[in-house]
Amino acid sequence: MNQLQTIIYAIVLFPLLGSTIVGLWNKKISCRGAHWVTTIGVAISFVLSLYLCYQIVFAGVPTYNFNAYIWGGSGSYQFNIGFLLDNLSTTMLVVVNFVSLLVHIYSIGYMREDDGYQRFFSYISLFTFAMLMLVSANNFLQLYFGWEGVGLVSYLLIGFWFKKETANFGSLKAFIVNRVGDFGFILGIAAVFNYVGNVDYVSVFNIAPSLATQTMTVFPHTHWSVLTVICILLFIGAMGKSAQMPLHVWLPESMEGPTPISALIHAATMVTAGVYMVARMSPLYEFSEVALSVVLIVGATGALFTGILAIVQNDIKRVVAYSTLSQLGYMVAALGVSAYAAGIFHLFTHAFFKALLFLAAGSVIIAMHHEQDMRKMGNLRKYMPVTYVCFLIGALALAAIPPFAGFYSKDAIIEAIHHALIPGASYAYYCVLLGTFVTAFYIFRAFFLVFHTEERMDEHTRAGLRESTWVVWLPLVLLAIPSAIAGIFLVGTILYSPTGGLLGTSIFILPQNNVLASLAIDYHGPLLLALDSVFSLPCWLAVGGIFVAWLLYIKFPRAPAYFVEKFSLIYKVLLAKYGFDDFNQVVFARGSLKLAKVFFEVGDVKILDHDLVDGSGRFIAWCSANLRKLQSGYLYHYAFAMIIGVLVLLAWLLW
Amino acid sequence: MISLSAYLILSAIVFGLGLAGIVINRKNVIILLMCVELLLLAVNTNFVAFSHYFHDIAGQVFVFFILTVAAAEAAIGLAILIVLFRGRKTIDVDKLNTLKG
Amino acid sequence: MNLAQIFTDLVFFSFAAILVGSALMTIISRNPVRSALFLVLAFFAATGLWILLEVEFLGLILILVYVGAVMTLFLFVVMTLNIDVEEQRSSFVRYLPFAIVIVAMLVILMVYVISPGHLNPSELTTTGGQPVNYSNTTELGMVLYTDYAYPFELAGILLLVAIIAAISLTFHGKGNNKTQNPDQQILIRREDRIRMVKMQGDKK
Amino acid sequence: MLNNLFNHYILSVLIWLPMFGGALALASGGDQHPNRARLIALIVSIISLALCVPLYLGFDNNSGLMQFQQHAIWIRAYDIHYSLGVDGISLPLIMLTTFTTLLVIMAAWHHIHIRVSQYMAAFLVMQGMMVGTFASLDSILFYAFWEGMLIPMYLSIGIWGSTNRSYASIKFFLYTFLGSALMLIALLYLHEQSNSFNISDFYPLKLTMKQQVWIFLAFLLAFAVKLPMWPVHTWLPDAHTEAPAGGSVVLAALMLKMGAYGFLRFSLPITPDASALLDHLMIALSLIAIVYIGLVAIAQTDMKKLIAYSSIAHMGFVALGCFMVFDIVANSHNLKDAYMSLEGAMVQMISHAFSSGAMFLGVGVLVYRLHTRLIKDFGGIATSMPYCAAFFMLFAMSNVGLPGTSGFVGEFMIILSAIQGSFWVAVLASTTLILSAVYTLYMYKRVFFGVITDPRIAKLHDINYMEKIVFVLLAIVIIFFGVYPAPLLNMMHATIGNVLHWSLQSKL
Repeated sequence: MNQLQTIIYAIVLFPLLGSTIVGLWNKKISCRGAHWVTTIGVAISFVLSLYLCYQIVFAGVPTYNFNAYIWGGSGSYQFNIGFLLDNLSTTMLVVVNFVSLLVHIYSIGYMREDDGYQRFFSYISLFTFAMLMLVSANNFLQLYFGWEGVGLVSYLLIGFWFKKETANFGSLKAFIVNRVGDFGFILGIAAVFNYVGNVDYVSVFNIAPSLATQTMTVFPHTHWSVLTVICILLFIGAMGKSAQMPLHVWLPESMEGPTPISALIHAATMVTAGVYMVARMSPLYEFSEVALSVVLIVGATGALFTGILAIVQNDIKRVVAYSTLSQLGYMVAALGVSAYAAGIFHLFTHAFFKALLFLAAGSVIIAMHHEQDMRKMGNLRKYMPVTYVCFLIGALALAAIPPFAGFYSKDAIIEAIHHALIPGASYAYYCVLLGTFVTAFYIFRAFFLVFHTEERMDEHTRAGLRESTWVVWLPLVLLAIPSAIAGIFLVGTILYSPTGGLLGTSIFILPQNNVLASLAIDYHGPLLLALDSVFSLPCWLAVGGIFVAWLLYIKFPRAPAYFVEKFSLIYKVLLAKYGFDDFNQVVFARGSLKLAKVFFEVGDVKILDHDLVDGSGRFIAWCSANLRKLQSGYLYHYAFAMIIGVLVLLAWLLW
Repeated sequence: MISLSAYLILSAIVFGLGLAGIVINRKNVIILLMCVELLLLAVNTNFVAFSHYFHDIAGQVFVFFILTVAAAEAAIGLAILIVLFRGRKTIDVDKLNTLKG
Repeated sequence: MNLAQIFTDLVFFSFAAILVGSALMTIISRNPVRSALFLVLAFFAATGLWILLEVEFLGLILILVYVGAVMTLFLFVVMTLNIDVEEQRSSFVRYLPFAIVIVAMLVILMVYVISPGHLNPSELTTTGGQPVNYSNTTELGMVLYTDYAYPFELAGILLLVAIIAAISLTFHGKGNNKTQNPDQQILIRREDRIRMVKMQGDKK
Repeated sequence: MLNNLFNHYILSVLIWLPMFGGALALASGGDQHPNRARLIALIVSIISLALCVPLYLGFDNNSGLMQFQQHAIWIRAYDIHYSLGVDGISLPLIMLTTFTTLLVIMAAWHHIHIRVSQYMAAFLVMQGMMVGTFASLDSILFYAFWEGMLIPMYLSIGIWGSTNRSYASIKFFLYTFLGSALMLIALLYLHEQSNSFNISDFYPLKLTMKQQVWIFLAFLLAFAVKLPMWPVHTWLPDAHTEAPAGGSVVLAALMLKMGAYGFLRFSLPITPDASALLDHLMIALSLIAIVYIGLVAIAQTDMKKLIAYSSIAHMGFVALGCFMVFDIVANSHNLKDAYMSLEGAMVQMISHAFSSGAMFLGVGVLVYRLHTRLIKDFGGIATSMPYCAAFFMLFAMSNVGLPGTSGFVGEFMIILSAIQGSFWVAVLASTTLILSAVYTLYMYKRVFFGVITDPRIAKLHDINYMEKIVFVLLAIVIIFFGVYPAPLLNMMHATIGNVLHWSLQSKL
């Protein structure tokens, strides 16, 4: 076992260990013990992943791919558990561990008064473990393990306050919608396996080019490219996990969980698993233009339309949640135009600023005694200066104002889509372009409503308002720094490095699809890029969004109500989230329940059980009830029957 | 010379009468038993007739054993009848349907 | 047709008529005692027919066993049971057509069997009687104690079993007899028999 | 010498020791001394489980032949032998049987108060019978054990069951008996053809297509009822619901496996051509079980019924795995590709035993405390019984097929195999991902989550030490086989190869 092997084992197992210890002995271990054990576990993991990342990315250690053990085998097939340590996975390890560590620290303060304190820390450590397994996998099996593992913990954490009916509903919905995605995902894995005979990345990627020309028959008399089918099926999984339309419905609901969870799982890490997966599978997606188109259109649609929904939300966490949906749309759209690096870059920056926004929102929520409605806030900057500044940084980053982190990644995405040639790119371009305006508008709407304007909270709450403790604001500050500056430092190496940069060779792009390369020609350093953008459309749209938000909520506070009245139909559609929830509820939830009832009551209970099974019993009973009448008990009847018998026998013999 | 057929027809008639007795009798088990004796008599007559005309003594041996069995049957049948009467105060065939299904 | 033959025919037909007639009376008479007596008559007629067939031993056995033992037993039981004669035969007419049809069918079928078209017994038989010095009893005895010795023993056992069964069925058990129980008698105490009663008149 | 003796008689000991133990438990007296019976049962089942260790260690994974064989003449006149042996299919099932019985006995420790000795005896006898079924090499011996185990199960439902027990027990008995009667006929017919009752002598037998189809159908009815397959599954919800917790566990964990074991041991190798002919029928029935029954499970209001329906859906996967092989080989022309389908079916059998058994025990824990099985009577259990809720969550997740639990392994292997046969079969089979999540977690949500509405629930005590041991054991195996199923798979490679060899060879 060499050093890298030991390190990766330690990275994934320390969080698991912490989780197990706290989970199994949660009664014995004190609150203090619980957060120390898990936080130290994740901290070790974080430090080691930094080291690993340094080794692989900067120290020039070659990509390391190894199998830990044979999971199982059958016939000519073999499944392994193994790790692939390359630039992409190690950087992801760092991001995951970083956010996770901060969330651990933050939760010490946030969850202080909760009954399930130990349980909570056990869960988030377990989540970290599953997420690390996901990103470090070298095969689909382990990927799927991590994939479902994060889904499980997400389910558990959304339903963390299991006495709350909405939380239970949200968690169930999240798990089931994710399972719909996984349904596609496992079929994708099965399809990969069917054509490759293996689920290891390396062998799959080696065979991928040859699969591009093969066709399969999904519906009779149609010939689909194998790779397209595989990629779309896998993407369905990503749609579930990364909350792409129409499988996005679970993410807003998932805000029922504690806020750190929203930051860790539903903004920074788990929901980006889909993006990571597609980037990881770039050697497959590159060969299927259809699949890329699908990815692009789904992503771009989500980027715009879920963003619009954020405008009408009043719950601070929901605003951020819809913003997550929208940003995920950006990432996915980037993948669709083969700008994987841009997608991943946005994933990183988004992880920072969105975690920041969530944690800041959480900080506000604690201060407001778990009040999440923005209409009851206002002018909080007076009470919570640190949170205020951090939220502002996050909002600026989200709105893609140069030179904050979000700007570099989002700008790259928009430009990449602008330059892309694949079908659907022009539609996608308008979506993402409009999206920038919408993004800036809704986040600054929230910002103004919370931190500016007059104070709308009640007296009791106002009396308790103060800045959160250091365990809460420290992570905010630590996240605010990368949210502000990560873009400047990373943009060159991730996006425009001629040698592959931070992501190295992890990502495979066909030369004709490589839009980022064409963008790289115009790239002359991060600051120049920021300056240039002052003259670009996206930037103006973003600033315009902020300006409109200022106009509507600070300058003319009565204007929003006027617009609501004026466009009440649109407002209603938006409030109803385009009707996705109602549709799902009516058609899928209630429909399947009704179908199930019909199947059970008519199919099983009535036809099979009552008519056929009990029916056969009743038939026998009926027969015997009739036959027993022959058994009259009278001697002469029997004698008579005998005589008849003799007669018949005689007649038959004589015939 | 009386033919074998004459005997066979005769015993057929007696057998039929015995059967008819069982069918028309609904009141008295004793008469049923008597009818059974009639049936046996008819059968025995058949045996005897065949034995005579075929010169085969085995037929008579059969009759001998049938008589034995008939005697035993009558004894036990009547004993059962007495027990029955003791228990139910009747030997009316119409009322003896305890074994009704 | 010689005289002997006519005589034989006469004997056969008269006995046959008696047999059929008495059998008929057995099943239709209202009184079981009369039925039994008619059955006895039927047995006598059958005996006559059997003797006509040179089966003297069995014929006599029929009389001895049936008339002497079985039918006596029947009569005995009929009288013991004291059945109300009057209420009988009410359902008789109802089932009569039924019985007639059945009997007719059966008889027709049987006669049909022995009709010349099918199984013509006359063709199969060796006519003519036995030799002059023929002894039915001897012949029967010869086979019964040699070839059929084992069934014969079994028949004996069967009869024994029948006797035991009949007795044990009709046996009333101990409850009815009037025997004394000495140990109960000597265990008697004074208190069981005498009760001292204080009368009002004793006061004085 | 000792080793030799051991090798010959270990299976007999595994069969008769529990039966003897059962007799001993019966003789230990009535309910005045329930602990005697409990202790006897516990010791006997621990010894049985311990005996499986040398059995496992002595088993040669590389040989597909029957091992630990024992032969004796049973009924000379009819050439019926008492022959026992294990191979890679039966060994895991035998170990599963002893393991499950131990759990059942421990779970009954505090839950059963009436006729304790008889309860223990019933389950010990059942264990012996089931081990006998799995270890029989002679078809009549197999049949005798097969039918024999119905009796203690019938009694356990009929005596310790809940309100509607007599209906359920009779339904169970008649249903299974109907199927097995036809199996007996098929076995006798095969004896007629081969002049032997030895199962392995049936394999090389040449049979015409017509003969094969009839034999296949006769076997099918027996095994389909046991498995159970749609539409002959309706006995199962009733039997499971009415049976005591232990009875449900044994039913779900072991008896259902008999059906699939029959497919592997009889249907496939004896009538390969008929199986290949009718495989689409079987696949269709399996898919109905997965999709239709999965939906039916959602509508359940009774926890045990829900788990029972989920069992049917999971066993649909087993049947699917068994009968996908023909399509797979037809598509790939490589016998090696079919291994995974059958092994997936085997793994699914084992893992289903763990997850459904565990869930039944979990429900048993709740039913014992609240005397109701209806989902609506519960709510908020997680507050008063956190440990129970945690374990149940793990078991539910195994039922849902979460990777890392044993429930995932079989489903994964079968879906991966199914797509090699047909894309759409795989699609339909994969719906279980959604359906199982819906019915299991929907139930979990209603039972464990939410606020406590019933004051009785607020006063509940969490699981006691005995229940905890049972749950911990189950949790360990569920996670172990989820993370590392290789030992289980290695055990059966050679035997599955054997089965495939016979199943893919025409006998016409």
